[in-house]
Amino acid sequence: MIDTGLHLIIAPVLIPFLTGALMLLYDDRQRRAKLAISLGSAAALLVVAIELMVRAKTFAFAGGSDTGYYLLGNWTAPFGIVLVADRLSAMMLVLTALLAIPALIYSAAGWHRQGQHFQSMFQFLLMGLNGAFLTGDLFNLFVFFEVLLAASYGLLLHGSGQLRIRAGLHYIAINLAASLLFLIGVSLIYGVTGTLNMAHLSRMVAGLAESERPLFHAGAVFMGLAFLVKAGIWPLSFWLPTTYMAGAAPVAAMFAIMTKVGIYVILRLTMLLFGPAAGASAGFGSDLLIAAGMATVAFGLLGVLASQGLGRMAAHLVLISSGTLLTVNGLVLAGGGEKLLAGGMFYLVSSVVATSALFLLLEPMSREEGGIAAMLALTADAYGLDDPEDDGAPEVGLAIPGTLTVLGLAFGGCLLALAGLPPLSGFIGKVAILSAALGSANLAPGLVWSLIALLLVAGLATLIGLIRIGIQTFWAAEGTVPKVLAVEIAPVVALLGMIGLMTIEAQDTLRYMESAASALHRPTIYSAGVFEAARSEGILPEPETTE
Amino acid sequence: MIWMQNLPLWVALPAALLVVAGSTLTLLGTLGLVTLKSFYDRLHAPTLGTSWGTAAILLASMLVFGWTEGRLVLHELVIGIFVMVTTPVTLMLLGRAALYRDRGEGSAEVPEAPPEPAPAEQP
Amino acid sequence: MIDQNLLLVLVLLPFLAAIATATLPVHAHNAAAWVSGLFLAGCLLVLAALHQTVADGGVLVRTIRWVPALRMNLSFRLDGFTWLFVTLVTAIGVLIVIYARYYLSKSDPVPRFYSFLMAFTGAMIGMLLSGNILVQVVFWELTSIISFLLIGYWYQSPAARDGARMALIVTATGGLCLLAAMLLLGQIVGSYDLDRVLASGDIIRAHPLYPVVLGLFLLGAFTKSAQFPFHFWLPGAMAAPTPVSAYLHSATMVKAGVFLLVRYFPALGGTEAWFFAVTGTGMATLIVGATIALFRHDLKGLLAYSTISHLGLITALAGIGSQGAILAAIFHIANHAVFKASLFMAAGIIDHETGTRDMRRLSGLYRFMPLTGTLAIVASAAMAGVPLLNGFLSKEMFFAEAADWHNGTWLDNSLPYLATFASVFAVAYSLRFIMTVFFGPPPEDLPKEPHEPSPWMRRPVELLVMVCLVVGILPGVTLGPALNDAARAVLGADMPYQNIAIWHGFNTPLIMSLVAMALGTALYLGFAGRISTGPEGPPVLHRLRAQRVYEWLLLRLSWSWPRRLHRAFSTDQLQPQLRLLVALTLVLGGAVLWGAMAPSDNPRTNALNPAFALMWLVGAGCAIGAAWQAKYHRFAALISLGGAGVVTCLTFAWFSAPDLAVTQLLVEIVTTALLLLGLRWLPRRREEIAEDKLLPARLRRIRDLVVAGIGGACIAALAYVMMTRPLVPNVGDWFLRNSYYEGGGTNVVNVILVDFRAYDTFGEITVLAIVGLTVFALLRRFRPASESVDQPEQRRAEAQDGLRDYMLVPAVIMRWMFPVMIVLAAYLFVRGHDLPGGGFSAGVTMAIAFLLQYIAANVRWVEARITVLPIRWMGFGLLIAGLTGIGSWLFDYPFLTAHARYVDLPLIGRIPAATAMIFDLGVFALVVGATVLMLIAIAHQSLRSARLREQDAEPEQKEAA
Amino acid sequence: MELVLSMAIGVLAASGIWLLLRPRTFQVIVGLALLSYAVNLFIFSMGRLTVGAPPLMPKGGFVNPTAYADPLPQSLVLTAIVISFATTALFLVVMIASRGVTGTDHVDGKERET
Amino acid sequence: MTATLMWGALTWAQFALAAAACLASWRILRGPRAQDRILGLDTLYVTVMLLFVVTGLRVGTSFFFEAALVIGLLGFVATVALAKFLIRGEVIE
Amino acid sequence: MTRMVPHPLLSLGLLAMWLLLNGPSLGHALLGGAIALVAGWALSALEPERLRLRRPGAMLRLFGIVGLDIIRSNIAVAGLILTRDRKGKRRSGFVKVSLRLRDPAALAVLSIIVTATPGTAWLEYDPETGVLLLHVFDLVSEEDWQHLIRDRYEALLLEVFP
Ligand code: NA
Ligand code: NA
Repeated sequence: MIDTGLHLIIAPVLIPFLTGALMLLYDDRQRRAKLAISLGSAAALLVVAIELMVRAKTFAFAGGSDTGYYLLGNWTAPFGIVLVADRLSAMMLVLTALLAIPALIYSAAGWHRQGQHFQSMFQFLLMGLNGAFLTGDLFNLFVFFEVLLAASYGLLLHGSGQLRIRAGLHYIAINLAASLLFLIGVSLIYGVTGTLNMAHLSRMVAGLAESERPLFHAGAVFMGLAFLVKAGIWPLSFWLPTTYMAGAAPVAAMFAIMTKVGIYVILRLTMLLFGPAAGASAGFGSDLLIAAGMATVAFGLLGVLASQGLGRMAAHLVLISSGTLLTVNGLVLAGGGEKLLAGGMFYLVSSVVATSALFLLLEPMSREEGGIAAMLALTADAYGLDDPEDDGAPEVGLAIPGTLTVLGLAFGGCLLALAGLPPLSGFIGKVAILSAALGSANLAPGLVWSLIALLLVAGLATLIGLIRIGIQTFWAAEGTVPKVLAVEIAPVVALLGMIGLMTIEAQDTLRYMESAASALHRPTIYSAGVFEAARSEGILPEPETTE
Repeated sequence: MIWMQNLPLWVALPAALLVVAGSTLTLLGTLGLVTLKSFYDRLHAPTLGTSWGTAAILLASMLVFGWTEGRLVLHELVIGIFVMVTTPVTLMLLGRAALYRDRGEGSAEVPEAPPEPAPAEQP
Repeated sequence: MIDQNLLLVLVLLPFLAAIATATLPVHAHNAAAWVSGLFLAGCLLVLAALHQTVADGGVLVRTIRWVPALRMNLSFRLDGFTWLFVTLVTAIGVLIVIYARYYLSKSDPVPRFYSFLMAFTGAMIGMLLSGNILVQVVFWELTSIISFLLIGYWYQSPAARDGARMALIVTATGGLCLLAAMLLLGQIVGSYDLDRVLASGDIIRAHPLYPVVLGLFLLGAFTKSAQFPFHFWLPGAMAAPTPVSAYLHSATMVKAGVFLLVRYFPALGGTEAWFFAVTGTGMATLIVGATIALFRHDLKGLLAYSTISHLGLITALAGIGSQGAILAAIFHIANHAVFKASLFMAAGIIDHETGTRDMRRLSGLYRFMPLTGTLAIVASAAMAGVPLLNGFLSKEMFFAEAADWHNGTWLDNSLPYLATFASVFAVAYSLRFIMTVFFGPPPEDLPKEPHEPSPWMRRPVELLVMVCLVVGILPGVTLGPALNDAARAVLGADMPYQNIAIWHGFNTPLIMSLVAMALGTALYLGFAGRISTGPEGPPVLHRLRAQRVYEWLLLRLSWSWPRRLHRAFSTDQLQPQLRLLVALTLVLGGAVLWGAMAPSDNPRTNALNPAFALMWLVGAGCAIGAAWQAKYHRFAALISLGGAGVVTCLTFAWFSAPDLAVTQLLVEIVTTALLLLGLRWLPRRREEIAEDKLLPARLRRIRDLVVAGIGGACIAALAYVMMTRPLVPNVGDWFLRNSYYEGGGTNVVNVILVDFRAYDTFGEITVLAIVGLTVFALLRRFRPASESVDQPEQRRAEAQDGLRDYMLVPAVIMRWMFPVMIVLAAYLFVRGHDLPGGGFSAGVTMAIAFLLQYIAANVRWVEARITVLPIRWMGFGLLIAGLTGIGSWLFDYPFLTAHARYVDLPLIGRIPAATAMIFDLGVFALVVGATVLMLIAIAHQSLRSARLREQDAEPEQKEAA
Repeated sequence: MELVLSMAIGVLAASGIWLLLRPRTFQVIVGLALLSYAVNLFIFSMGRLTVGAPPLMPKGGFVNPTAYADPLPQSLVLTAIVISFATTALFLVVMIASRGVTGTDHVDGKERET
Repeated sequence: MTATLMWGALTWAQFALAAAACLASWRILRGPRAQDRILGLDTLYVTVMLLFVVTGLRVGTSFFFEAALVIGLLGFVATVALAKFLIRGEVIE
Repeated sequence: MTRMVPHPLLSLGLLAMWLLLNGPSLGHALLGGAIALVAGWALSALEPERLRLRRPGAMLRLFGIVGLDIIRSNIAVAGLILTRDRKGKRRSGFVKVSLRLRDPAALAVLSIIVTATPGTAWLEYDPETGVLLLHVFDLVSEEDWQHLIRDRYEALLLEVFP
């Protein structure tokens, strides 16, 4: 009776939601069971996300479309909230699920026991992320941003301890301020246009009265700033390194995609609202994005070079990746073309997976200097008052042989991918961006040259920085080989496997991204689809409401 | 205000009087809150508003809405009861708090604390 | 087709060998060597099989689709030039494998060594064979990366680590430049296909970007082949095991750069810029390398600088670019590879058998190892360019090219002198090598007693020296055809066959050679003593070492300057970050709105009600009061905040938002309670903090006040402009029209929340749930600051102040309010759909009811009587809301589709029934659970700290007892 | 009324921003609360101001939307109120925890060095 | 006539209550002791509640009722919590 | 019966409240009844003791007296505030009253009466001694106030709450 195909689009939100809610009914000490449930949910998410991706790719959504629409509550746009699953959002969903599984496996090494309700919060984070990727409504975007932020607060503070709490305080304060800004922006846009539906807005932009346009732009700027905070733009990104460093490893691994939600939204909205068809608003904000993006790359590369520890460096790598993507976004808005955008998407996926892997490596790599022991010391203030089973030594597991070799290889893989060195996907992404930028007729050569210089220098800085750490850790360190569990290294290997797969299947991946980029360049099709999405007939008679 | 056009005088007059009386009482109470010199004096001031200030205004409301809706409107009673029952809690605690703090500072204004019961008296 | 596939085999075999060796056990010395050697031998077989095709001038190409979208495909291409080069690489590779088998000690983890070595070979072959210029960069960078691992093989030594890092940074930087160059080339040519690029020389040279491309390209090539001033990494890389040095610095790594110069000559070369840049750099490198080599005391150091110098020679030839020059360049590539590999191996044997490489300690070794000595002497002679050896031939060709007329520039004209000058030093250092190491008095106190190495360690050297001799004597028969094939492959088929003879008559090159030998011998003989006692490097110049400059620069560029800059452009304090956010918002918002924000001509206004204005006098006063007092009088600020909140709530009610008013009020109450619960844990704040009175603090405050003032003014202006604007047609109208007919409720706000936009509410309750969990989790691990563990001052004093049963009477009322509040909650819940109220308000009301009981009594008292399991409430709440939404699937509707209808009940009549109410019930349960959880979790801290106090007190009591 | 309300929003926002930039956690939390009042009123005012016409519909009959206050901003504010309540609570607890582990209520977890 | 009468009465009432709120808030801001401020807030709550009722009368709808009801029943919780904090130094023991 | 309806008076009151709020109808009577029952159970969890009231007549008389007193005091206190404390001649002060009343519920009612009447404020009650400390706005004679509390309110309350 239930047409699963119809409801597939909401599944990425519902699966983690139900899982998270259900786990609240169980005692938090049943951690193995919860881990299994959580993993099951993530696996289901992956299946669903891939199915959505396949549908987007093969035009298998209703009506032979490459985009699926889901009218929540069966209300048509622009009145109800509509979910839109197109190639881009499907890609982000897959990426999220792909990161979640390794992070969860990693957490089995002991992290999930460092605090309460880890698994539920993790699921809610997934829900928030997926919700933000799918929604077609501005205010709903706010709500799901809050879901994912709230979950990220919880996960960041997971395990407690001074470092986390200090970082958490800043993180929360700044994000609260940004959320307020977001609200001002959204409401301003509603006040000017009378709608919250992104497709509706996209239709209206070109025809806005000239007296209204500045207000509309102001709304966009306020919202944009909120997203830019989340994306880690310089100079609004100083919270990011401390926060990402403080998070527990599996959490930090998920944080790798958190900045990208900001990027995703900026990309989505700018392409919808300020694309070529936006009349007087076309290209709005591209200068800002380019300038801010480049400044962020520059800042990130300075940070990478200036970092002493791998954690801080990894966080600055996140900034470089964010900055690059924003620059690309700005350039695309300025007419950079579909290929450039496709290159950017490829880069996005590659850098997210690689940073995630790096964050997972962080802890095993620094184990000799403390690692889990240090983490326990950090949270030792919890001793004495709580259930003893909350804490304690890491779970016994299978220690891997040839630890240093495996760690070294994994680290090397991350390094190659992040520095954009051949042959891994980072290189392909960089080549894709650079060759597209060079090939674009609409971009000022100065911009293109700056982009090339910046990307190459950033790659170099990454190489220098990571090599420094790598040498320190693997070559210069003396003492015993740390004990690393298989559940800790397997996720990293899996993530690197993804990078490898992306490298080998670069053609198909890039093709997919090219069609995604092409779709983003045609917002009219998006909005037409949203408005034409049909209500479900259902099997019940029309409700009788009058008395 | 158009909706009051048809209000008969026998409703409007008492209602108006009640409203004016209630609000004026409340205002007077707060005036006391500002002008009275000691805290314990000021503690009395708001009760003007919570007793007949509230009662008068609620009565007026019952009267007017009772007439316009053509039936007995009593739900303002609930508010009245709530206010009456809950105000003492605040004021008692506040008075007690002031007493306690003043005693703690050794103020001569306030009476001594009741003597501690001898330990033997305790069950 | 078989041939083409063999090409793939050629590239793959070394990589397969790498994988195979990597899986061997740590001490499998023989197996690793055998596997590597056999795989490479396989490569040689393949090369032999392909030779005929290439010799016929054919070009083999095999392409595998990789990323056609980027025009980046795995294309491999074999012609005469690459055949020769690959053969060289592979053949010397085999010898290195054999050599390494005996060179490495038992304790070295050899599988890793062979694995890296094989991978490196594969990368090198891949680079040579790449038919796609981007893929060429891929393999190019791979050689850099793998060489890093090889150089750092003995990573326990700091020198190895530094050397490896330096090599990687320099060559990878060059690689990035090369990448940029290739991308540009691809743009210019329209293809990344090597054949197309090589055929498009005219287009490239005419393109305005040609200088840029050339610059980037040369940076790539020069860094890799250690051209001055990027030469310094090469000596540093000598920390590698000798087999690695022998391989990297003879046939492979450094030759990649010159390979590129020769290969791309048709595309990029032939211009004056090329000549000056390439030949100029080459000559400079030739001279610098040769000069420094003479003064190095380390055997491998001498060889390293000699390598640099020879690479300069080849580069100079590539810069000249005439047919002869290219042929000579290729010839010297091969010759240098052969004699330098043998020399490195010989140096390795000496090191291995004596324990030192310092020429000041080595002496008279000939009597201990005559065979090795002979081999080394022959190889050195080849290096010095002594006739009848292969080095002589290519050097003669170089001299010939140097002496020849090309373009008449000053550089061209000075080439012969420069070449001779450099050669003088080459002769001198070769002599020094031979004389100091093998002749003279017997060595004293060497770490080891010198003797001949195991024969198999010597075999590779013997073979190579044999090649030196054979090629040197019979060049035309041995290497001639292959060389010609190679040169033709580079320059085109129309190039005439050039005979390579050992005797060209008594001509200028020969004179140059003789002069060089004479002067070189004189130089060595004249200064031998002073050189050996002098510093490590040429006089005066040794102070000015490029490596130091590099290290200084690297430290600055990659560490101290970035650190300083990073610190200047970032902060880890919260306040500046928030200030930046506010300021950026104001600046950007201002930039967009400046001059564009006029109030509407016909403003939409409501008549002013003085009461409302008075109320906002209250609100504003409270807001400012809260801001004023939040530092020193938190309690007062909290109360002021409550005042501002209640006026806000009034405003909502005033302007037709009763739901908002109710919700705001309820939240206000809970927030006050929460903040109060938190206040207890904050430190006392003294009014007098001297620092606050200081000027900087004051200035900070003034600045923030200005920012805040501007911010407030801007948002006020924006709000005014928006409020007075005519209302645009909006979706709100649709909600008003359809709320009752479609949503089955008259309270449109509630219908929006539980039906039209229920999905927002669905997310919102999740936020609440998450926050509840977070609060709970965080507080579970909370440990208060030591001063907060104590009872609050008030309670410590309680005994003497007779604060007995102060709650007795209030608590009675508060308890009796519990059921009343439950009824109120039910009331708010039931009517929500039609009138103000709803699940959220009801939930908060319920939570307040619980809160009040906790206030009236204490935690233990309450929890002994009522058990609230907040997390269960939350779980059920979420599940109810979610499952209600999913329930619509059963009827083929999307998630959260509500269904409303009126139901006839016996006795009661028609009552409204909407599934949205069930959803709202979920909201209710969740809100109760989450709010209570937060309140109680904080409240429990007092209990916990009481327990902490008890714990702390216990040891004291024990001590006392 | 519009002028009064916009000035009110301005004062709330200014007080909030001022507090947001202060160094003590409690100041920041009060600032966030004040700011959220300002923002909620701002969102609310996007539906323009209507006196005495809450979006409570008659049961049946013709509905003239212009006669009622815009319900959408109201529902947005409701959601925003709930979310800012939640986040305030969270911030509060982090504030308490921060004070517990760092011993200070400075936002940076350490007193500023002068 | 009656409308004018009611208008006058209600306008006065609104004004008087708003003025009362001003006076109450003066106590909130002025203090001097914490108990004064709480007393001020409590009074402000009641005043606002009455203002709800009066404004409801003036507009002629009963939708202000819920807000007034909530203040009437729950408004004291905030002040009770504040008062208890004064006495005990914490709200929940 | 006591288990099902632990606080019948309260439940009845709550039902009345429900009907006052929602308007009388059968549906609401049923729903309100159910809710009132549940609320009664909730209270019985906190306070198992049932409230016993006697003499509803005395109760009504009390209501009447209190209502009148409140009106009178309202006027009196308002006048005092307006006349600026009778030009400074007003004296306020503390009054101690020894109470016989011990039932907490009765005390609660008394507290409501005292508080609702402007001019008297309930400050402190010592359960050990039964002494109540009042603050009186216009203290003419301490004994008048003690009599007022004891005879006018406490006596009736003792009748209602045995
Ligand atoms: Na509602
Ligand atoms: Na009183």
